[in-house]
Amino acid sequence: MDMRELIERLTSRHKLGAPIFQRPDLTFVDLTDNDRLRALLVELRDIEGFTHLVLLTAVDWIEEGKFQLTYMLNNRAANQTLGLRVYLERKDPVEFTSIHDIWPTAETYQRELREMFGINFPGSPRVMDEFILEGWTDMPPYRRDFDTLAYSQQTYRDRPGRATNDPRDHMKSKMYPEG
Amino acid sequence: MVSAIFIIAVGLGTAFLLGLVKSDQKGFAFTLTVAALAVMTWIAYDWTVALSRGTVEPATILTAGTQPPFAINLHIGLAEAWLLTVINATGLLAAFYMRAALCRLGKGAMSVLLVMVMALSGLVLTRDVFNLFVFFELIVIATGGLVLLSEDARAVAAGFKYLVVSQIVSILLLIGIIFTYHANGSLNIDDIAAVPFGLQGASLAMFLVLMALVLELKPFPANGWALDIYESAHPGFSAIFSAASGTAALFAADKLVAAAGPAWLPLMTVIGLFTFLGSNVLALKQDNDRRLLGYSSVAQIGLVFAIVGQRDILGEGYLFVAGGVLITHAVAKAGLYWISGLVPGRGLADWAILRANPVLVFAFASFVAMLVGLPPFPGFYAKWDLMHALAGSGRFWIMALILAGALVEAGYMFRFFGYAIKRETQERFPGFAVDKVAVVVAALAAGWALGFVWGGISLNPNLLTLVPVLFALLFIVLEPLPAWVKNIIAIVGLVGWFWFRMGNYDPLQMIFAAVMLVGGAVILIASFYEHGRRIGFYVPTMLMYAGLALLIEAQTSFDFFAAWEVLTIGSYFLILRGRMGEPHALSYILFSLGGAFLILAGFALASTGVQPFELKSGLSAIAEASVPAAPWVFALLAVGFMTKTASIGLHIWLPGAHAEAETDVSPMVSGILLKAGLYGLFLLVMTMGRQKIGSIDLTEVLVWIGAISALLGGVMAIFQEDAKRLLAYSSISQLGYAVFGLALMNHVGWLLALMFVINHYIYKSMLFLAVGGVYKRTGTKLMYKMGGLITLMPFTFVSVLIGIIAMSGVPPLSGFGGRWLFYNAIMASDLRLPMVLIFISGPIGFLYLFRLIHTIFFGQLKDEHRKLKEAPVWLVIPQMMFVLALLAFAVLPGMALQKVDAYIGTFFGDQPLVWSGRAITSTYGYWSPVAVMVVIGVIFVAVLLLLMSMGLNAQKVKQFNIVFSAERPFKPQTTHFAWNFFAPYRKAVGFLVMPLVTTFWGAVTDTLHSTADFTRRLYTGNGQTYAVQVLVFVVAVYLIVLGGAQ
Amino acid sequence: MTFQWIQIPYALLTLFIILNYGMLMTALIQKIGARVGGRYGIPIWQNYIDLLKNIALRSKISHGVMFYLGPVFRLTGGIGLILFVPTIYGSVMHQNFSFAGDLILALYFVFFGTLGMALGAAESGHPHSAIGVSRGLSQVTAAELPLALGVFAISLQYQTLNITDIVAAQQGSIFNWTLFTNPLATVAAMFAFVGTMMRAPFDVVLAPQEIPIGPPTEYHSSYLALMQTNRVLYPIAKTVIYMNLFFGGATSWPEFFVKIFAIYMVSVFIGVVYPRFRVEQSIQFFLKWGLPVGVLAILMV
Amino acid sequence: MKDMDKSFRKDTETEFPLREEMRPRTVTAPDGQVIEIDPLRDYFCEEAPKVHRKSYSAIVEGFYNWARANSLWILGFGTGCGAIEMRPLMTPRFDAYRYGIQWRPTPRQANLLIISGYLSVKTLKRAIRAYEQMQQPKFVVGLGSCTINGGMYWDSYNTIKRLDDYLPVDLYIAGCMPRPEALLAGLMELKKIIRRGEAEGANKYAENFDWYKANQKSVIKDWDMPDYSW
Repeated sequence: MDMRELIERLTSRHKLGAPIFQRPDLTFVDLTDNDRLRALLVELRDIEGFTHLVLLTAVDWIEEGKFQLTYMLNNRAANQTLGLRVYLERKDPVEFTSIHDIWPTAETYQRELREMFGINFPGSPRVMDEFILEGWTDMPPYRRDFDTLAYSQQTYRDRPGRATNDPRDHMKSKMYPEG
Repeated sequence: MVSAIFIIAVGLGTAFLLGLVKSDQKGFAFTLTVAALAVMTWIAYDWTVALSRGTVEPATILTAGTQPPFAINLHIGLAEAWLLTVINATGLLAAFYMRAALCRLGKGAMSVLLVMVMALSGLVLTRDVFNLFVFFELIVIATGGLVLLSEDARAVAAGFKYLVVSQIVSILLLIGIIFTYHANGSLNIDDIAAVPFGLQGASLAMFLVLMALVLELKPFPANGWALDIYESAHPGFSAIFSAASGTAALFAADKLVAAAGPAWLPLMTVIGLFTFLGSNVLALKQDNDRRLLGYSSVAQIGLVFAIVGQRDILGEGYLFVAGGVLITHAVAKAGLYWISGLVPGRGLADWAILRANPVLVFAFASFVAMLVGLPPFPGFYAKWDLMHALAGSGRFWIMALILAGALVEAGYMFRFFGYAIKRETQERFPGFAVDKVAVVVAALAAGWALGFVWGGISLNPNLLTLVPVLFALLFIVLEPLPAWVKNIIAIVGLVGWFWFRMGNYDPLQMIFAAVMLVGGAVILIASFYEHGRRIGFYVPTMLMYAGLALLIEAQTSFDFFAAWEVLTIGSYFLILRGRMGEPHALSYILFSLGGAFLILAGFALASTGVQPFELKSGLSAIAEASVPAAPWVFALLAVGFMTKTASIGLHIWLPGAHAEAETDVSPMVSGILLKAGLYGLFLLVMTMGRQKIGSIDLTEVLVWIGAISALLGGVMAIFQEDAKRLLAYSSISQLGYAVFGLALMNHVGWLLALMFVINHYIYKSMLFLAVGGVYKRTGTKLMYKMGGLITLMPFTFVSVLIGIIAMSGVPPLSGFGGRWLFYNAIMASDLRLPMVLIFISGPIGFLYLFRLIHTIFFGQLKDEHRKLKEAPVWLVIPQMMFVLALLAFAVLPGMALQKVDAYIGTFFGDQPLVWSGRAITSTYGYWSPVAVMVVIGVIFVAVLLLLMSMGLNAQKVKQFNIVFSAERPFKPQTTHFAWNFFAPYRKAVGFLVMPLVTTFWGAVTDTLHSTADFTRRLYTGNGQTYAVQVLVFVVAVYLIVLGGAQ
Repeated sequence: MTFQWIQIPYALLTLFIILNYGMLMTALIQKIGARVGGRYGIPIWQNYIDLLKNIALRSKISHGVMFYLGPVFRLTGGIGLILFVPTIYGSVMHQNFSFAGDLILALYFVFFGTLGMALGAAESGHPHSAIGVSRGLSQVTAAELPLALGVFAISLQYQTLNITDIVAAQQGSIFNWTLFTNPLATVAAMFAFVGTMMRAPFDVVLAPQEIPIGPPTEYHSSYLALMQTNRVLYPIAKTVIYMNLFFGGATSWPEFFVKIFAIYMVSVFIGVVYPRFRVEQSIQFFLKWGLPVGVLAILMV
Repeated sequence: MKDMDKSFRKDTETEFPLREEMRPRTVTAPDGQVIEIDPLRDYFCEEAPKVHRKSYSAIVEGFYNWARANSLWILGFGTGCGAIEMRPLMTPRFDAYRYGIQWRPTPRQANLLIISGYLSVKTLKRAIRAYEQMQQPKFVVGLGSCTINGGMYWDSYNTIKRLDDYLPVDLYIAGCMPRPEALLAGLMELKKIIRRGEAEGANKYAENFDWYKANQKSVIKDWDMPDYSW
């Protein structure tokens, strides 16, 4: 089954954006109606055979003021992967619907997103627990307005004498010392 | 002497006189009634005393001055006098008891009561069959009347049913009398006796008369009508109905049976046994107190009936036996019914309300003991004589059935008692009416008095004159004193008795006496920690010790058995005191009584009916003469004793009983009580030696039992979470070793057993006290809830440490001596395979002991235990004494064992151990305790100095300062590794601890219960059904007995 | 036999010889293992250095009295075991303190150090220690069983519990050894030997990867020094008992060295061939294989 | 090169609350008494580390140092990617055992802590604990550039840059990653330092304890353990 047919079928019932057919077995598509996410996911899982949540991740589109969530689903039988993308308004507090009851694994991803991006999923088990960071009090570090270099310099002491080379220039000077 | 006829005359006369009293003068009428009853009782009592002293002859009274049948013919002998006393006294007390009811119903009721008592007396006195009928009818009518005294609505129905059935009985009786007269020409019983009826010819007449009386005695299963009366009638009347009516009817039946001749006895036996067993089984399922007592009454009457069936072999003892059971029952049952009148609720657990009054609890306990036939009550002496007579004439089946029935009865009576002591009731406490309590106390006093009298009449020593028993009973009087005073008296008593008797003991007795009496005194030191008066503790404790003291000195089989029963009773009440002790105390008493019955049977068998039976020489004599019964005697006694040593199969009472007992009781019942069984076994193998059934050597069976107990006890101990249970299972294992050593039947084996007696007493008492102290402080017995207590309870820790080193047999402490003797003992034995089990169980000891010390004292201290204090000082003192004793015994085992060793040598004629200085040499090896201790001590100190020389700068850290894979512990509870400590062991050998034995005994009781449940459906509560049952019963018995005879 | 003061220096001499032999032998065995694996292996004197290093450590901690005494118990157990057993048959000097007790004393004294160590480890409060002890005790109770049966069999065979007498009965010819006169008992006992030497397949007690490292997890510095000392003494002490009971004892030090090494190597060989058992597996192993052999041994005597 | 937002200020206000299991609590004892539990005080030893003097005799100390150098017991704790470079040392090819080096599973028995590569703050906490639980004298080796100056994680918000700010380092082995040969060479160098009696990191740590603690606490915000983990 072609993924185009799938997208056509889905478009007839859901408000989808323009699909990107990356590879024959990999397609990304935006869902423009966030409220329909759960319905679409359940349909994909139970009817279309996308039984596996590969991952759930986020992108911080700070310029557009949006967070993008990508639900990567896989249909093992047909060897197809569908990346379903939704956009959230980037203003605190950021919250979105939890899907841990559709795929229990989502619980872990949602914990990670809560910690790293500050996107909360109310109702998701242990979502407020620490995930990777311990004792973190600053803003979520994967947000793009968090400056890791500045943070690092304000926190850890540099050892003097550290030089940084641009790899391209460095290799060039090494290999072609004459220019 | 006032003629006995005045009993009837006064009763009848006053009944008529009451008619003249104005109906509003209730007080006067009641006074008159009581006065009449008092006069009647006094006359009966006067006769009893006079006849007992022999100052008057039995008298025959003829009214109207002519011979029967034209006049009433009465006879008063010793038996009659006794029964009249009981009946009239019951009537008198019942009148007091029912005062309110009688006054409410007026003078009519009072005259009916008088007529009832008069008629019952007449039934006892009469020697004339027709008069029998007359009195019988009077009783029926009076009974019907008195049933109505009750406020229970069902009483009317019950009375009606009774009348229906009674009329059938009357008709049978009348027809029988007519036939008898026709056949015999006389209605005088003595005339009938002159020409005994066989089972042939005119027997139908006799059959009908007898059956009428039998039916009046409510034989199982034709007795549903009677139970309804018991359940619904006024308890005061139920007492009369059970105590007096039953007694009188039984006596009447007895008179006729005696007259009818010995051919009728088997019939009586069968009906009696059937009733006894059937009713007892049925009683198991009862949840109404009065109905339960009713079943018990029926059963007891059945028992006496069965005894009547044995009058041919009881000879002169007949009155003693039958009378003992009958009168005890009358007193006890009357007492119980009167108590039931004080209890507002009708459930068994509602009797818990009695706890408000210790006197009533004591009365309840006494009455239960009377019914079950425990010392010092007449039933006990009767049981003893009866069993000996039965054994002497080879009636083993009857023996077995009576004992089985008695065990069932003990089962429900003690369960009932346990409910009363331990359960909670919803009923509000109403306050006990003083006059009613007084009546109960009168019955109580009568019961104890009867015990004294019967003990005096008995061929055997009177238990109530023995100093230890009296000393124990003294504590009843001392109860109001504070506990510490009583404790001092108890300790002084124990040590004093030991001191006083020390000269008479042989070395074996010396060891046991030291452990039981002096050891008991040491444990009692721990009891000082209890404050207040501690009501109900010292009497059973001292009874137990009295039993033990008597047991050691027992000369005859009776002494031994009586002591055994006394210590069983004492320890039962002690165990029952435990917090969750109720079910465990019940299973304890059942196993103990079962064991006691086997011992009784064994003694009876050994004595072949001849009393008194000198214990040691008697048993040796039958062993030497190779009497065919000898191995069976051995087997019965051995199993009996092993109920106390809790050998595997008979062990299920032990863990709960020991674990739930109070802190200072656990060491008593574990360290000391178990040794009683061991003492019995010692006597047994010493006197009887090896016995064979077929080709099986019974001592080898014992070896196996000992080995299996040692193994399985240990394995089960490993898997306990409850510290006290762990120790309890360990006791099973340790006693298994002792039984094993004993049964090896060689010199060193016996020494081994003795070593275990001493060792096990010391370290188990110590450990139980230590764990008890921990329990006192932590409030839990579950080990995984403790941990890290070493610094908080250092003394307790030391005693546990020393205890477990000693128990596990690691040198240099005394447990090793046991192991060393063990190897020498098995080398001298021919057996091989049982050793394997012992070898397995040895190291298993390490497992549970380590678990004990680790999970309590090491590991992580819990939040809530951080401020715990050391155990109460009174608990610590005896522990420290034990520690010293253990160390002393480890270095100088010869002190205790050398003499015994020589003594045992006299049995085997060898002396395998050579005691030279402090070293011991055996045939196979050698052991020098002092050298071992010194060498180990020196090395230990040297190594310690070496360690200290490497720096004394150790930083003391706290409990979470452990390497935790670079993490830190979360909380103490999650860091303490304790629960299911030996999980791998469970995976590997868990199959060994499947509760097979528990399942087996569970199945036995379940079967009994379901039988009871099924049979109970016969009693529909319908009067017609009951009538039909009565008729069917008569016809069936007729067909079976007479049909079979022709 | 009675005590004379001269026995003390004699015993110390025995101890000294065995200690040094143990240090070198265990290192040698490690070295053999390394060579088999293609490595060069530790220096032969490495054990001495490690011991010295642990003594040289400057700090230590204590979890409590029993924790402190644990290694003392342990080493007392090891030394005591050596001294309660005669080392060299026929030598007056190396009878040690065997006058204090016979074979049974030796067999039960084995548990002295184990128990003391277990108590010490337990006080550290470390769950891994407790788990290790639980495993160790479970396993050792099953493993000692065939030994007990084997010992019972040979004491029946020789009708004595005196170790010297047992050794004496095996003198004369190699075929007088219990190994040949009673092979079943020997096999049974060797089950126990292999099972209690803390080598694979029966080393789950220490289980370095899983519960690092069992009972001694919290021990260090001078405690560890004592335990290391015991670690070289104790296996030899045990092997001495086996040698005396089953392999004819030793009449001279060279014979002693050779026999101890050979017997010790049995457990090493088995250890390198078989992977580790879980505790319940080893218990079942001993019950299924060791026990029947032991039972046969006592039935055949 | 990445530009840096000069206006970025890290949050220095927010305190991280003490974890629940470490907070003081009240419990009811079996005798009904209500008692206060302060886990940090009640369950952990609060002593500060001590400076342990060298042996009085230089000869003895030299002898001891020789033993220490020839009996290096490494804590089996891989903190970063460099841990993979330690494994080959046990193989026939490198065979570190011949130098008296071996691995111990518990810090109590180890003398040498190798920080093998980048050290995240989260791991730093564990490394500190493991180090403090080792017995004196004890040595620390930093393996790879990350321990020296942050290496390729120089701009990471979550890994430290200078190990010697937090633990007393005796020796660094540079490289990203250093190969096992380098590691072996480094250990030989460490031996020399120890032989010379210069490896007194533990005493340095004890002497400058406050400085080290301040550094450690400045990066570990959820400090829920005693100052010194005995």
